[in-house]
Amino acid sequence: MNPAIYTQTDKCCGLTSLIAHVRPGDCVVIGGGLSSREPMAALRELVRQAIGNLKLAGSAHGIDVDLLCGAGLVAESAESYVGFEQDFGMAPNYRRACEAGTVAVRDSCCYTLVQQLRAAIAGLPFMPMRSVRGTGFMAMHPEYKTMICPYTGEELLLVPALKPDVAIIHAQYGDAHGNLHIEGPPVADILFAKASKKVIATVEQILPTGQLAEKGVTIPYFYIAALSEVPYGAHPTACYPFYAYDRRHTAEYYRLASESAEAFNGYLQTYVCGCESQTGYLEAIGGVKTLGRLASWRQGVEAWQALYA
Amino acid sequence: MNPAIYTQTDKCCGLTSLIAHVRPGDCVVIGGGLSSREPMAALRELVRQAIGNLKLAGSAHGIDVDLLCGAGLVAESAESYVGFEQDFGMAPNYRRACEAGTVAVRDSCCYTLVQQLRAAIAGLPFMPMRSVRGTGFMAMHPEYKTMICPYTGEELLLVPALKPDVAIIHAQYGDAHGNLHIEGPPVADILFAKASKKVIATVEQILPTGQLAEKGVTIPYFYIAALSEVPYGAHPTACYPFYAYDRRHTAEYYRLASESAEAFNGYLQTYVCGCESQTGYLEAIGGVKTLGRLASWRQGVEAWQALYA
Amino acid sequence: MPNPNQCSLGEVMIYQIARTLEDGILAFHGFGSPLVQIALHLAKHTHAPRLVLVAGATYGVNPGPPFLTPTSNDWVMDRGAECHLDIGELFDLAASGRMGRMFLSGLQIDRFGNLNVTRLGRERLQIKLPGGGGGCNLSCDVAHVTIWIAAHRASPDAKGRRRFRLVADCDFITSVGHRTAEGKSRSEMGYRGQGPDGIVTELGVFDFDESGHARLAALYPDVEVETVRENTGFGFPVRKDLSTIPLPTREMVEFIRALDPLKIHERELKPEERARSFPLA
Amino acid sequence: MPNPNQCSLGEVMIYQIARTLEDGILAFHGFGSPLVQIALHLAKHTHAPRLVLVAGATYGVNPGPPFLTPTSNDWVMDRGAECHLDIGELFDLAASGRMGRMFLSGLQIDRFGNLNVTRLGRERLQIKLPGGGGGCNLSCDVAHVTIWIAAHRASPDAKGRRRFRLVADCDFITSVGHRTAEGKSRSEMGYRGQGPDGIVTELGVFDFDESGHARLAALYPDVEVETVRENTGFGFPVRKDLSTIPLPTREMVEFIRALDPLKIHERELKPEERARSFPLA
Repeated sequence: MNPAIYTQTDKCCGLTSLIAHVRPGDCVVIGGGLSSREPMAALRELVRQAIGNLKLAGSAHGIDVDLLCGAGLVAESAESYVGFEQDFGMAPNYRRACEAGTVAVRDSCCYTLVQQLRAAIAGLPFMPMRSVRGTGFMAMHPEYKTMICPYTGEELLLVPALKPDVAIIHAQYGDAHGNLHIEGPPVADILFAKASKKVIATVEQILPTGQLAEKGVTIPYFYIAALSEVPYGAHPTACYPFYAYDRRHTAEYYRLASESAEAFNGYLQTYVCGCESQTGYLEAIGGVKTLGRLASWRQGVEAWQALYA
Repeated sequence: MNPAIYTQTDKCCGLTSLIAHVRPGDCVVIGGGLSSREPMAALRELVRQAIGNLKLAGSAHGIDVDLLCGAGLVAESAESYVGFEQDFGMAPNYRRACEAGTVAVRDSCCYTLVQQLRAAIAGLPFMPMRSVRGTGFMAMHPEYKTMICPYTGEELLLVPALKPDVAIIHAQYGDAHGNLHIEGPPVADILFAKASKKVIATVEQILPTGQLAEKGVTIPYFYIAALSEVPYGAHPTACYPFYAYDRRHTAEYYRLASESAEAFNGYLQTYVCGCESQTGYLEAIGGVKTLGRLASWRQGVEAWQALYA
Repeated sequence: MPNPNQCSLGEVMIYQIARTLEDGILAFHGFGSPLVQIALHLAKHTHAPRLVLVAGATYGVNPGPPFLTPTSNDWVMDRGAECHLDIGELFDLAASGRMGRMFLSGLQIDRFGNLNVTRLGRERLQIKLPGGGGGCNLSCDVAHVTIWIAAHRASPDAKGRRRFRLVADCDFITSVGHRTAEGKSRSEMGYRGQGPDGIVTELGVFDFDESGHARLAALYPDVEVETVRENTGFGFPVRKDLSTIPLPTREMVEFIRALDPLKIHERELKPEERARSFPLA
Repeated sequence: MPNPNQCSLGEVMIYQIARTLEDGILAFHGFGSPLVQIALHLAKHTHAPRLVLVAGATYGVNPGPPFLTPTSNDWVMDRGAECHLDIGELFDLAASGRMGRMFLSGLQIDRFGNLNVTRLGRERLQIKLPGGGGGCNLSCDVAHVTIWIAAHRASPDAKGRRRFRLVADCDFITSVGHRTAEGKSRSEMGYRGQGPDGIVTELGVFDFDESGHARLAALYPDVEVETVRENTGFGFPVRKDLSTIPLPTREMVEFIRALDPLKIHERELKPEERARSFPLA
């Protein structure tokens, strides 16, 4: 089936309706990367609605994928990295799930993912590339094929198109029509948006279309099926210029996730299932005091640095 | 040979040195499109230096390609369109040269060009695509190949990488390091820049690097071998926000080019070979009076419309 | 000059082209095609408000140009655009099946909807035409194609010969219709798109029959079937329910006149056709 | 705390990594690698001013971060960037032969420079590692690779067993060195890049001999060859001109301390290694 385009005039909806666009078993790609601009509020709602059996693909991720693994929603992971970098280390829930065999390990690599998305974007069955041959990924991915190049005689790798069912993206700004403006590194979000059958988005602020056009549209509206205004929707990851990475909250997450699956259930109860909405969540993480702390990066390098000390 | 990167601190030079980067027989791609942001001053200098036997590739072009054909510098054209649209019609010098057989006709199509450039950008020997099979372009391009897709069993077209020797681009702004900022539609300029062995650029204004970064870099400096500040470097095509398309001058060009090769030599004498520099050219086209007229689009829709009446 | 109760041929053609646009699709007009440019804006203004209108040359989406310019890649044409695509993204949208309709023309149009904008002369190049831009790619990939031409009428020259624009076979196939030069169908070729479903000319409107052959479907009020036959280089079937084309409303022609005060679209028409006029709907 | 006439192991390692960078090339550091992040800035500040420094995660070019952050995709790391790439462009630059050097590490590093960051356990998955990001692709494509690891020393456990990080063969090959698991050379595989030309550890520096095997080339002043042998899971040749690694200057360590006031780079070091100190050059 060809990917659709979305042309409704007003695509704004609540987080509950937004997440209802995801179906059990879907191949899902998540925007942002590492500790930045992850659509965490949307993922928490996914956990609340318990939409599971998901197949994930992506490049460099951390708490987003770990959260979904900890909630038992993931059947397969084709991520290229899932971890907390030098900050905290390996991803506890992700590791547990992979090692227990509940998540099928289908690791990918960044450029492989890019080429697979590009194939989908151009409506092609595959893309060629040179790398990956000779590594362990060949045995892990029997769907990769090789061919002899009719121009050069060399062996090339073919990787099949990756057409995710849904991309979940958090952006700084959007308009009711669905246009998104992303500030800072777009990571793989633009590729995800174009390759996926549909995009659902949360944004810090919905602006009038004219104002959004002045800022510049990163992802045109016709890729987007629905969007919700969810301030602090990326917390505890950063969404500059609104707020920095909440290292303190992430440390608590990490401590509980590392301790045991049971301890992590406590985290889920406190911060996800126990909070009916984003408003409840913002209270749970410390309310205006926490939010003020995370906005303090604007005060200068010293304040910014203090957030990570 | 792998494409180089260019890291000199100061790449600014005069138009004469800039054009010396082009060698006879080069495959050249020209930025801009139709009546907008064509690097005309650079092309006029190419004519003055009589660097010929060029192979051109591109999408939608007009006076730029026609000028080079009229000056006898073109050996082969793989453009997808060369004309003056509904404004004046077919390209007189281009037609004459193609019909006389001095320019080898190797017409391409926009997406074919895009895929060939993408292959070069990704360091691949070819890119697959679905279209073109079944058209006259197959016989015109024996280098196109077909393959049976190992995933779907369908027939696909393979088009070889296009790695131009040099891309000639005109941008609104640049910095001494070579970063370019293009306002308005980039046409194929970004693809050209990344796929080519080197980029040479003219710009309306050279700005300090910090100021350019604030505007946003369209093409990073390391693709650019050299650049020159040449105000009105796109005339008679438009370079907004500085100046609109000079329809009056283009009409004169068209009249002489249509009349005969001899009449067009008169144009070349008056506006190209007879003007040692861009300053001389600006005098020849009517000096400040003409330049003021072309800037008048800023005064509002009525003034803008008057330029084309 | 325009009679307030009449409309011109150009305005009627624009309306015919606009009528082929469905609401809610993504459609693209190329460059050098003012009749189509205006038709897309007219469709979006009337029956297709959710049309994703992508402008040729600028790749601006849903722009609101203050007036039509004589060339396509002008910032005028881009004013008010909601967002912008680039050349790669635009063609990817077609190749991935997301582009609903494109508009193509040719110096030659053959009975299967193949087009030639590359060259006249089969063995020897007689006339080099400007080239087809991205038409070749889009003719394969886009879901549906509307063909248009404002120069169907092939008036006899001094020796009584007609040089047809609608020909049995093109000298060169720049973009594909329903049957390749080798006689292959679109499904045999595995094209993504369904091909042309109409040809709008200044004499009538064709659709395509099951074999992919052009078939006369409607006539302008001032044109007879015989006139179309005389001016067409191939024989063609005629729909049993052959109709007269619908005419635009006053509001539509006012919209067109406001968008194109310089009458750029008339440059597509032969001078002798510009005199034709029709009553408003 | 830092003795003004001494430098730390981390600072010395940063300098060793920086020394592998040529001027005038385009180099990239991935995420989660503060030693390398700082090394690139140090190189650009000292001997490689024309380095095109592409930051991992943000893809900012030549940024001037006010301080190093504990995670890579932070706007701090992007401040003052001259321009930005995106994920596709960055990897295209490697695939087209324009990236001069990349830095890779692994939980396992084998004698041919293959790396494993995917999984421990051959038949059965024992430990799921975080994954290699784009390292697999880059190990094939980039002109040159520097391997680094700050945990070469494999101290014996309670039973006297050592768990080597430098192993004869990786459990899984995430990124390729000079010989694949099937024994094929890089030229047989047709990789674009030349592969790793050095391994910087906290004990010494290896290069690779003609057969593509790791060879000890230099030692830290406080390390003996025997110590390296004890801590390495494979036998290795030693360069005849085995040298002592050069130490950074005062100006270099001041630069490092200014860039990393939070000592993020020390998180790559084991606590017991952090105590090592060296005289300044």
